[in-house]
Amino acid sequence: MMAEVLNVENLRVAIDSPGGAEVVRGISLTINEGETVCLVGESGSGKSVTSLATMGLLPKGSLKPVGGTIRLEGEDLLSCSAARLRDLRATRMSMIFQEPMTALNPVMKVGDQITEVLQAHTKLSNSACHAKVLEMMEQVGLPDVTRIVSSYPHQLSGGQRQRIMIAMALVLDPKLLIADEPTTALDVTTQKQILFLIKELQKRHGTAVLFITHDMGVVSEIADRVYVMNRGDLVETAPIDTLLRHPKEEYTRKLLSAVPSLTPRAARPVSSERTVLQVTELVKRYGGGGFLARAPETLAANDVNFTLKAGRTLGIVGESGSGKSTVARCVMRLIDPSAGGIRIAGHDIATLSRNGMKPYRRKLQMVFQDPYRSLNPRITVAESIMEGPVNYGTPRAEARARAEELLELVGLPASAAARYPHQFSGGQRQRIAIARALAMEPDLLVADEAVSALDVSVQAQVLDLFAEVQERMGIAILFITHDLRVAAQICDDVAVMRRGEVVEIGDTATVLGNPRHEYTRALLEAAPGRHWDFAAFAPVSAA
Amino acid sequence: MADSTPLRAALRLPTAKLAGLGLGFAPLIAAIVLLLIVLAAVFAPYIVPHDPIAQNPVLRLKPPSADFPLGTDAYGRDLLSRVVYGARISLTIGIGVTVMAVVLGLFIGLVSGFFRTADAIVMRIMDGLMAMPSVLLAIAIVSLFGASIWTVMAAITIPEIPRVVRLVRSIVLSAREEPYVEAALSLGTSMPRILWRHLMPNTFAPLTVQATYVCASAILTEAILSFLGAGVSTETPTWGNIMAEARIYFQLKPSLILWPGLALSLCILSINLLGDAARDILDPRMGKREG
Amino acid sequence: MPVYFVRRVLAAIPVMLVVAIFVFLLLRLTPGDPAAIIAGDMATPAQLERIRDALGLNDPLHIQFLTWIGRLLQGDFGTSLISNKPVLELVEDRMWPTIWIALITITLSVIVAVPMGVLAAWRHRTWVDHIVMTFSVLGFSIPVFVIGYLLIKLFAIDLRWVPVQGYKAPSADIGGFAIRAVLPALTLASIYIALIARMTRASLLDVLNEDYVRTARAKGLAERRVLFRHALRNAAVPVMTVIGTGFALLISGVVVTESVFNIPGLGRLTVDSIFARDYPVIQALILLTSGIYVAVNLLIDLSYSLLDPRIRY
Amino acid sequence: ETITAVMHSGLRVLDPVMTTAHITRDNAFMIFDTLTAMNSDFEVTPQMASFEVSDDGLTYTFTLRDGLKWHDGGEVTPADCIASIKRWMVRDGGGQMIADRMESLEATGDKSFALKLKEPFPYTLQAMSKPSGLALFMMPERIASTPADTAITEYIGSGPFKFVPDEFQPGVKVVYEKNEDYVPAEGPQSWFSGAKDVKVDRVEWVTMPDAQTSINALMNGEIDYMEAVPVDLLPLLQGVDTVKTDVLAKLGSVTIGRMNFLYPPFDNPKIRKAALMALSQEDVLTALIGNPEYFQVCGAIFGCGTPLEFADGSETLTSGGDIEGAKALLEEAGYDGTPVVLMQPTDVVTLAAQPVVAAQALRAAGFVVDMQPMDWQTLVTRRASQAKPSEGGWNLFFTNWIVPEVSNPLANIMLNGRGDSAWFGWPNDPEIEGLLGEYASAADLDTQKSVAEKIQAHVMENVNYIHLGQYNSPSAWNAALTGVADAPFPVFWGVGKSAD
Ligand SMILES: Nc1ncnc2c1ncn2[C@@H]1O[C@H](COP(=O)(O)OP(=O)(O)OP(=O)(O)O)[C@@H](O)[C@H]1O
Ligand SMILES: Nc1ncnc2c1ncn2[C@@H]1O[C@H](COP(=O)(O)OP(=O)(O)OP(=O)(O)O)[C@@H](O)[C@H]1O
Ligand SMILES: [Mg+2]
Ligand SMILES: [Mg+2]
Repeated sequence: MMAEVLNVENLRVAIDSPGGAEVVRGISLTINEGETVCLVGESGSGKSVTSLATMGLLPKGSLKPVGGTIRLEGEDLLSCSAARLRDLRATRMSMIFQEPMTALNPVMKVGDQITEVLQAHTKLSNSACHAKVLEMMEQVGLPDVTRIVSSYPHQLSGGQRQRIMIAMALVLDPKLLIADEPTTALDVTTQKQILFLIKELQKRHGTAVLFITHDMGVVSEIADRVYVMNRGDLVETAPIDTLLRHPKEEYTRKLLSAVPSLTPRAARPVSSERTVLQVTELVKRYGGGGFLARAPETLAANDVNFTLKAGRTLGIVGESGSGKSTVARCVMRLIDPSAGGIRIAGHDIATLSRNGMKPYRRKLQMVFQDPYRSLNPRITVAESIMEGPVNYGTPRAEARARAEELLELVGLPASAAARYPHQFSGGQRQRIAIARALAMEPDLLVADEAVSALDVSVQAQVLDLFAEVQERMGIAILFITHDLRVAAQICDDVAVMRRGEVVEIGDTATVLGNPRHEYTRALLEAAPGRHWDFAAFAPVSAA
Repeated sequence: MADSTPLRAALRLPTAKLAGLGLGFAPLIAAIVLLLIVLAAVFAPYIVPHDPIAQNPVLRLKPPSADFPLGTDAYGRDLLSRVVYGARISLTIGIGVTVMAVVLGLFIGLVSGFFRTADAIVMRIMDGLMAMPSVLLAIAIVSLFGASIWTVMAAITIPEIPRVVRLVRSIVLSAREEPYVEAALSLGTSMPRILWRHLMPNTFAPLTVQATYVCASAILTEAILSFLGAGVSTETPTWGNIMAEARIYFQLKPSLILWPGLALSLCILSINLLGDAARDILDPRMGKREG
Repeated sequence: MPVYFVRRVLAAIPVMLVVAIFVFLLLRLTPGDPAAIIAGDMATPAQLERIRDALGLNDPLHIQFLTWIGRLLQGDFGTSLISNKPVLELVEDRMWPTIWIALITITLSVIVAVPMGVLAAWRHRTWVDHIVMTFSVLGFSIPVFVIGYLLIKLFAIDLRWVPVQGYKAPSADIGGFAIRAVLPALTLASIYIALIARMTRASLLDVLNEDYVRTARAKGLAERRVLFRHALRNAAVPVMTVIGTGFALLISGVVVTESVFNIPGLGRLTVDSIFARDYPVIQALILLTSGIYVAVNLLIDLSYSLLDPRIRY
Repeated sequence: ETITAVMHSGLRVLDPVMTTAHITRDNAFMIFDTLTAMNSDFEVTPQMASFEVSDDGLTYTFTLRDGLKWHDGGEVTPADCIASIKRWMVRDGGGQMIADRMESLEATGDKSFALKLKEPFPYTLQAMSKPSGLALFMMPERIASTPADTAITEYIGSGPFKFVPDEFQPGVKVVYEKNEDYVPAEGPQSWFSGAKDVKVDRVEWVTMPDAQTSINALMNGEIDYMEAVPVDLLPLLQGVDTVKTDVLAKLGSVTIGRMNFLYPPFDNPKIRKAALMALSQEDVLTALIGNPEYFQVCGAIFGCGTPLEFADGSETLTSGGDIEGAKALLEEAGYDGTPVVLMQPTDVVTLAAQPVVAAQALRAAGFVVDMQPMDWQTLVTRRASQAKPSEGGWNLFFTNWIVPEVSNPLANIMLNGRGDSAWFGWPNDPEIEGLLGEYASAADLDTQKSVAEKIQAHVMENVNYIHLGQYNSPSAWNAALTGVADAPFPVFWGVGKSAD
């Protein structure tokens, strides 16, 4: 057995107010040198709090440890002084945060941000510092380090920024590296590179890694051992293989079976030949023009063509920035397409004015990505759902009754109608947003990353809801996602986008099961855990 | 992204907000002081010992006595009565200016935030108004229409409007990018209704804070106008003109300036403290601050 | 950058035009007649009329406006109706005292207010925060002239550290200038300090919640470095903005301060001119102060890109 | 040696013919000289010129004394003086009266010139020597030939001080240098007559908008002289041994109220009288001045302490007002409640109190008073308006004069009764015009006095204006100053500064 680097015993963290609830209720975990331990669990289960407690970075005045011990190589972190903690950070323990976009100081050159760590903890000369920084940046695989060292964060891509974070965390060779969802914000290809990098570095330095994620795919690829948390409690711990094959606890089983499979579901029969949406040669350019200033132009969608029939789901997949949302917003006419046609039941709406759009609005509805911002927080749920029908002349009482029905349809009590959005969880809100869209009885529902913000168990519920509704109402769905697993489970057809162009389109089984375009293949390659079928607790059968 | 979301939701509850704020006693004391001042203003006729404008030259500049608890001013008028009555006018000016500036600013700001075409013109005019030194503008306006409390109010309001407009507009500009506004758009909600129902409520919290500044600065500006000789008539006691009239006695009879000054400062201090508290309570980002 | 600069300068033109029209109309609609002040108490109606004619005040409004704008475009601000001096000359004399006092005030305010705001934000919701905020609100709630009088009483009369009033050009006598500038600058700074300290605090509170501050702490940096190196610079943009918009407040405060401390500056010139209805002077002054305001805010906008490399024009 | 003085207001207009503003006149006395001058006994004495009146009273011959030079070095000639007199005559009331009667004004030699009249006008020398209103100053011909409606742009005089144009900041600062070439006239200094002996190198007038600042500056030795100290603030200076205070303008000033004769209610003489009866000089003066040592209840419209001091008809004013009488008279006159539009200047300290006190008294008598605050500039514009009070006109305002401006019936502009061309308020009063004519042609002092008494009685009865009493403003100066002299307004000749 290797040396124990981190030992957390019976840690309890509570909200820092009289009688504040405990958000972490007695968890214990250990990590050994060179080991990667994953901490999983659904959102809000206390993963981040645990890691912050270890770093001594719990937000002052709102959370405080109330029991237990955290030992880093035997030294008790909860009882040591603030100065001592500062000394330990970066030298013995480091942390990488989730959002590479915001975790770096935007007004400081990235090189300086790494140098700072050296200056704070070592007595190296300036030139030695500089050399060391360059060396570290090379180690994390950054290209053209001499340029990047004096760049500002906004001049780097997300993956590059995350590499800077890693360089910063590892420059002093800490014993412990905590990575709190370090790749969630990155697209799959970049994610794959970063995971590989961490693994590499860990091997080289023998670092103990505590890796926090809710992506079981990632877990299956990197973990040695896994801890599962639920609502502040530690549910289960086991080596990765054991956990995936023989989960002991009910909660773990539930979590694993909620992970959608990459294997496309069986094709559904075509129920209707009615074409709801036809997009032809759609082009959207952003920017350009401008008074005296030349705004740079982005070609966000280029020559996009597809048709969608009633009762069918078309998925659009592709990595971040590939133009998926742009297409959706053009279809919804929230933005004006630069060229091309958009036909709704045969009528071209691409150039209609705001007023001209009005009759078509009710046929088109959208569910937005962010469940927290797509509902007006100041308006009751019922009012939100009624808004559309009332706009089109439905009497209020009738609209209200319909709203309650719809709430029940999406699995919420009718009594929820009088409440406000903040009183619901993310999954519930997304269901409300769906109910709102359905209230208009649309022919076409556009869902732009409608489930990406939800954790797997909630995600599964919402996806089921989509399927159910579609079956019942025969709505056509344009489903936008970057998650191939989700696409595989819900779409009849899939279009793959890259840099504004559709590179491959066809039925799901063909596109995902037998990709022809190399980009599609690369995407599938990068999907973490693609060899494991979580729901079946077994590797993907060699099909 | 999903980090601490249940918490953020919890913080939307006003009760939870109040409980967790720990603002100290300051806002409470401020509220009490302000309430007392308002009550004094409302019931002024019943609580003052003398007519605030009745002069008695023989009794000018007398020190405090049983009959004149704070002494008398240069016309032999009772200082206490004047200060209490002054609360009436000063508060009227503060509140009147605030209401006018907020209502007009809100309207103009909403419209120019949402309609690009109106925006360019309206904002140029607002920039122009904002660039002009407000006190000088006020003096000019007061000279133009005569120095009644209405013109003084108008004169103070006009330079405040652009500030409110800018605030409202900036909120509208960012709020109109919110998905729920897009959602309303795709539900076929009309423009005016989107403005009214979805955008305007966003402005309430920051406007409340801004309003307290406007209110405080209106009361102060009135004092400055009086100081410069462009204030309302001495027959209408305001804290500003009481102080302005008393300023030459600053060294000989400081109490003449002390009492109205104290009332004014307490009032503005309270308004400001309440404004700060309002910001802390209403600011939706407070949730983030905790997490 | 140059393109942006040109664009901003061009954008200032309509603003200044709005100001010009507004001021012109306001003045001409205002009762008051420079002829009356020139003629004095014993003037008869006929005398007033003759003076008005001589000053061109009987011309139709649009003619007066066009004449004025036409001359302005040639750089001619006209001559004072009352003292007959060219407006430019008058303004030049009076401009420097105001500019100097304003500069000192801003410097002083920033030096005092920023650390105050940082302290309050860092010790958010502790007694330190409450005290700092209460003091800064106090700066807001006492009329400028009262603060001026108090300072004079204390430092000039009782302690006799500085003169009561007056102004000396720094070029002539730097010591004399400094000693006379202290009190007016302090007086003016009271509002400004309040404004900047509050904005620093608010903006810093936002920034302190940012991920990169957490990152900085995770690096084991000293708290001082986290606050001043990482947080403050990110919080600087709104603070700069408030310094710019607060400039308007400063100009208003200047009017009073110049009276109390007898500084022959622009503020008093403007008030005097308004009371004397010296149209060419008022017009020029308000255009000038508005122009300064616009220019200051333009500079501040440009400074954003120094503070924040993400902002590029 | 420099004397730094804070004057009552800032100097902006420099042409003494353009305005009657006191500060412009004060400035003119520094840089210009006068032909003749008035001494403290109201007597006309030679200054630049000696004079002779022919027995028939028709010819006035002036002979310039030797050594007179303009500041630019030129000699003073009769032509200069004639041009100056002519320019003055266009603007000054007294000057116009002379012009109306003038036969010729011509040089009679290198040093002398003569003014010939068509009919005797005993007031001639008084008018030419009066120190206030529009005083008659001598300028070089090239400057004096500027039309009277156009302001002069060069300030070259022959007076005891030279104006320093480079250091002039309108409204802020005026600087004078000693005129080294000045040859003082003979005789002791008395008011504006006698020797103007300059004892310092430089005089600086600075303006301070805030009286308290001035007082503090004086106590700190930052300034040497303060023309007008608010009486209420005198206690601050008393007991400060580096500062002396005294009333220099012994005659002082009067404060008056003027009604608009064109519109109700004050087109009715009875209602005017009722208003007069309601007012009390003591109340007004107490509110205005405070300390009774510095004001004088005085019923004489020509001023107490002047040769024409009569008190006829002033009983109610001087005895605290007669509210009851006013009420009765108002009723009798059938006052219908027409509001009295009372203009109140808010930015002039010496005029702020009168309207406030008057409003209370008038209300007590039953008047409806609409007091409208405004800045002084709005007031002076509005008082020139003959519109209805409800449409931008007015009914009543107050102002102050120094006593020499009202002490002579012909100089007192408020007595003019020629309707539209009269002073603001525009009384059409043939009766007083008759009396003024009588006064103008009165040959001797006794006749003048008896006519003046009739004028006094008439003004009180007809209420041409309301005389509200007389007051003094104390001045204060550094104890190191010597020779600070009594005069209706400050003069800086004769003033020295002792070394310490
Ligand atoms: N500053 C805070 N004050 C009070 N409660 C907090 C705070 N931060 C987090 N919590 C609460 O602690 C619990 C655990 O939160 P934590 O951030 O550790 O969840 P997580 O497992 O990291 O979730 P996610 O996967 O969404 O990141 C949650 O219920 C959250 O609401
Ligand atoms: N309003 C805009 N102005 C200019 N460029 C834009 C705008 N919106 C998007 N873009 C650019 O257009 C391209 C496509 O963006 P889009 O939002 O459609 O991508 P996406 O596929 O939805 O990505 P993601 O998965 O990150 O949501 C990107 O390069 C983006 O930067
Ligand atoms: Mg987390
Ligand atoms: Mg998108």
